[in-house]
Amino acid sequence: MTALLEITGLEVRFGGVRAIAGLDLAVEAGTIHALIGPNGAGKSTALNCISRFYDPDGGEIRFEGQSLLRRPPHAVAGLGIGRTFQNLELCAQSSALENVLIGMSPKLDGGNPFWPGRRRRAEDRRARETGMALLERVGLAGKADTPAGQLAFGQQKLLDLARALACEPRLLLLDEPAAGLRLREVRALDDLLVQLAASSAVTILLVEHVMALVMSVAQRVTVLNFGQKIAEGTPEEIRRQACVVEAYLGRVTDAVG
Amino acid sequence: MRAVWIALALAAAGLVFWMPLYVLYVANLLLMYAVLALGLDILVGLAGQFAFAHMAFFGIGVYTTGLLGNRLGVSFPLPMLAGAALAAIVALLIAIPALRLRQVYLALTTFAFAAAAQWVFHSWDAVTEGSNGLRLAATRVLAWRIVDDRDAYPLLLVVALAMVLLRLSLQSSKLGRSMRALHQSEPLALASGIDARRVKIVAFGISGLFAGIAGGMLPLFNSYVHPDTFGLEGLVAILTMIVVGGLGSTFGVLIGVALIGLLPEVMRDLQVLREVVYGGLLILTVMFLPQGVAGAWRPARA
Amino acid sequence: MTRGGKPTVIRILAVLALIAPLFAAPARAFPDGAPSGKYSDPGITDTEITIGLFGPQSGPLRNFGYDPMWAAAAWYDMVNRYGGIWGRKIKLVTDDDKCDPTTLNTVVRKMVTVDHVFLLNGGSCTPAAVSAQEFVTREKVPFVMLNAAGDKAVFPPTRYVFGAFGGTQLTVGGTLIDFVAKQLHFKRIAYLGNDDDFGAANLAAAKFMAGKREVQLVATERVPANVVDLTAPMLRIRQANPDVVVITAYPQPATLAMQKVSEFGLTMPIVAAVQSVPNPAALFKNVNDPAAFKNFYYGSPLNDLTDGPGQQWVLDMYKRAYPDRTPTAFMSYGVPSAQAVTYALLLAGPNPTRESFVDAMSHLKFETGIMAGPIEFAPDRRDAHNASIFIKYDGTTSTRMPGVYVNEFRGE
Amino acid sequence: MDTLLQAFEGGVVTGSVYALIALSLVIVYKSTDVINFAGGDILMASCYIALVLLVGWGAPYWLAALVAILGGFVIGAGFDRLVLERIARRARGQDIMIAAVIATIGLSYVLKGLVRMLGYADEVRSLPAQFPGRPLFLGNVIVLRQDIGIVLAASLAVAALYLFFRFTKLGRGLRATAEDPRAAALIGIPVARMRMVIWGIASALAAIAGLLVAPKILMTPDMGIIVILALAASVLGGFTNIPGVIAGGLLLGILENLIGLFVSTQAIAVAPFLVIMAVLVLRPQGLFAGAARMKKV
Repeated sequence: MTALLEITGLEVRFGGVRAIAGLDLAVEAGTIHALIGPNGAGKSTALNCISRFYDPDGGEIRFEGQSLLRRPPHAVAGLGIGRTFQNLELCAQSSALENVLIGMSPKLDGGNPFWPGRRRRAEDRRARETGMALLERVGLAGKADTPAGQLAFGQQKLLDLARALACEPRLLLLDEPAAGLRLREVRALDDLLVQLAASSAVTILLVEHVMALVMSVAQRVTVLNFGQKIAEGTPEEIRRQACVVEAYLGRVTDAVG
Repeated sequence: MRAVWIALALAAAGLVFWMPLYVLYVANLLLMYAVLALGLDILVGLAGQFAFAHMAFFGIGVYTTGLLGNRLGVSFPLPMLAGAALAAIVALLIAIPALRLRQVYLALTTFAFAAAAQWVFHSWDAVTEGSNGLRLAATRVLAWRIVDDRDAYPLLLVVALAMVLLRLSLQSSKLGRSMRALHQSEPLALASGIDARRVKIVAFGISGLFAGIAGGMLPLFNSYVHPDTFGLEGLVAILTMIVVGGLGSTFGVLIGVALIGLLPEVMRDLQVLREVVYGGLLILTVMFLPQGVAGAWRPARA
Repeated sequence: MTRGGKPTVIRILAVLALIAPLFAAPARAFPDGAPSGKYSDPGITDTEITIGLFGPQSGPLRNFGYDPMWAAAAWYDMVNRYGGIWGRKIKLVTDDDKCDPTTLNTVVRKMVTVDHVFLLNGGSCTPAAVSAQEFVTREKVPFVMLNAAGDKAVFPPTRYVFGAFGGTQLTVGGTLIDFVAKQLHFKRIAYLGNDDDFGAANLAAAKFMAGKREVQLVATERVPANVVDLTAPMLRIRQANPDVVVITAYPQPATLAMQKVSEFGLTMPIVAAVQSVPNPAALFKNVNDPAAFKNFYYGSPLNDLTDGPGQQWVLDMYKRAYPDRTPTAFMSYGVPSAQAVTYALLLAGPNPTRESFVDAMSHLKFETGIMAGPIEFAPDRRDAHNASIFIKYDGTTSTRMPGVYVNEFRGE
Repeated sequence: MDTLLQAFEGGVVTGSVYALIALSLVIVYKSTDVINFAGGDILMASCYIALVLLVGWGAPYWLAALVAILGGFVIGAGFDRLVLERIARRARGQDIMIAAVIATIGLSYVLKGLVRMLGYADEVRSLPAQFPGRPLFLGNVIVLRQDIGIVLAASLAVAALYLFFRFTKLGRGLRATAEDPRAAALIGIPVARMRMVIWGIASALAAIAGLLVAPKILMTPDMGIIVILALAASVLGGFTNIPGVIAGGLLLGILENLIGLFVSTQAIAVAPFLVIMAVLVLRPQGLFAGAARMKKV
């Protein structure tokens, strides 16, 4: 069985620093795969390479067998890869629903921008229904008309997730979804992700610091340090390989509690 | 309720038709400014890009329309549409290279282009009559000749209304949504599958199209045009309109056009302070009222 | 917008239908040119005649029109103190046209259709004035330009527009060459002008007069108004080795040119147009080199130095009207147009119409006591004035050169 | 040949002034991502400050010049502190490029309007040359003392700026802010204050350029238009590459004179715009930089 996403020999250098040094990574379809490691280990950089925000200096990234590196960043969503952002990126002045509709862009034809014809109106109606359903799923149905900037922080994170889901991705890249959330919110997110993976057959690549979340939802965990893979396995295996990562895991779990 | 407001606005617009020529001239000007401002706002307010070339596209529209009318006697609205098409094409030709790199390059390239275009209007005597200015023949609509401001007003009103509808349609379309997304967060737009560069180029082109249409409106109620009309000063006036009215909002832009457009009529004595007033309004609005007058009473946009 | 659908449209139509009667009532409630009582034209009653007076009162070009407009107002005021014209006082409606075509058009329409003036007297900048030409022709309103040179407005002549009381740009170019040839007797002339319509017009007249007086333009350089560095054009002029340099450029490039004259140590005489030297003392100070002014002349359409005895009565009139203002050099340029309006109204008789006023203007010829030559119109002539005097200036004293110089070029 | 050299001389002189103004634009852009479209008008306002002191109050030249340079500093720093700072705070991390450009255009208009109201703006004015005296001759090429002074003073200003950025603590802090504001904030540099100082220094630089060039190009409230030439110089130099920008200024000055000499005087006016457009289309990273690296976000 081939992996949904396959990264081989990825290299990224910033100035003289090797942010990612020959990374190989395979994400199997239908799994929740977590990418962990200390600050500056290259987790977010790897994610940014997949979504084509960075041009890597070497290596290859394949999604369903196709090379991503030959595609511009905006084509990635169309291929079925959605992503969220670590530092919230939202259209703060637009309503929650509009944010989701923006995420839906690859799925919409749009019609004639200068004339709201019947087809365009029909598509618009359908898109709004789908968008409302997505908001419902993340528990924001009541906030559809609220400007995103006026939502609480946790709600903004959920909106970001709903927006990323709107392009009906087969692979979802989540960049620290739990960062800044309260414990109760983390638990809700936990349930949501598990439910997502189960119900919509979406594969999730998760970059996360909150170990509780990683350990409870991930089926596979990859540990990065200094841009290199230092361990990989199931959460239990990773926990058992404490000799390799003890210091690091201990520190992080302590910090998060 | 909204229907009543729209009806009242249309009625007021109809009433203007019976006013003295002075009122009609001012109304005609405002209609033209409205199209010009709605166009600039598509670029600045919707797509969040800044460019200096708007008056140059306006000029392309004016000269194309004027020359087609003068020399070939082509009937309205063909010259106007030709002018708008040409303006849009030139806009696209500029945007494609200018949007390759950092965002500021659009501002820089168009700053240069605006000045170069004005130089061309001033110096290409054989076509624009240079700084002598170009006399514009009365516009022909089939067999009917538009001679005064009263004749022109209904046509201008129809054109302006059409452009308002076009703009409203654009705003609620997927393209309009993509522009708003781009404006607020380019990474988000890219991650959502929006081709940021393409949307910027298209926004610039549509903005040029609106400027071109506005340019086609000018010869309907003016008999003469001078290249100085297309300088930085005009851009600042239009910019003040959209900033004060409310960037990104059709309603706001129209309010801004009315407020700033009527300012010289109600406060002619204040004209000594004109530059300070325009400049001050720009600074104070971006400081204290980033959403403009429209945003002040409608804080959110759905 | 998109969601409203048909019901909205129906509701709009319903409201429109409700208020439709409003439209029938005021149909042409505001006629554009309301004649008053027994007179067939607006703006005139038994006791009053209304004149719309305008010029740039603000903006970058304010200087061209502020003092001239108020000087014209002072003249009308004086006429009123002497009893007015045919028993009627002159009532002025004043406004600011900013020298901008759009503003001037707004002002003119307001004066004609709201204030109902009898005639228009205003405009200091040609493009703005030209832009109103079609309107006044259509509405048949006499338009006497204040002090716009107005080549484009008076060539070709049209019935209702009169102007060029200070001479046109043709006058500027033509008289310069006339002076250089007749008074200074030079043959090889270098010409530095603007790259705009003004520059084109004065250069055309200069070329014509050069042919007529059998002198040669050995170099012509046309520079943009906002030029920063005149090294290149002045080098080319130096290379042409002329006997004399003629300058018609705007004040800033003219000053830059004089700086280069000083820098390159050029010794040939310089003859400048009035528009290049609005303030000779300022030019001298800005160049800061007496050597450059050894042989320096500038033209003027006035009959004397701006503070000379020939101008004294205008200065007195202005001072009486505005004791606390200091007039600029352009002040008296505003008066001849007001004089022309006054005399033509006198000639048009006790019951003037706009048409009879225009007819009177078309045969007007008089000496202003202000300008170098007479004001003269004819049925086929709308440019009023065509002469210059020349003044020698060395930085401290101004001396009027003998003679009045005339342009003979009347356009193609 | 003499004519060519003379044109070259003129180009170097005006070019060094363009370079100075361009430098002021570039250090602001590097550290705040704002193109200061009011740069020319800050220059203009500073010159009028000097003029008012000289003519209106009879102040000695050194005092007038000092106050003018300080005035430039205050206008720039004050604009950043009062306006840009506030806009940035309101935007909460969102892109302020549009708002900032609009604000600089507003500033440009306010300054022009205020100067026009002064009463000194009705006619062409000039400031006294700092270096008067008979011109010198290099062969047949005439060189004004003021020209030498301009080039020297501009070089001096650039050198002083270099030393300041290189060797003073404040200068290093400013440089760190310019390179990467986020990193600078992390190591405890007061970024907001640094920005203000950069705006001030850049504006003072524009004021110096104004004082140098006013005797040569004369003063009107519209003299700020010279900023177009500085923008062209900056674009030639790649906008962030400081040595490139200085070279771009000189190149532009020379180019203008050569065009004036060999093409036509009228073409001088359009040359800078064609330069900007050509460079942006053909070589957007500037003439003196290596290949540009695409950064997408």
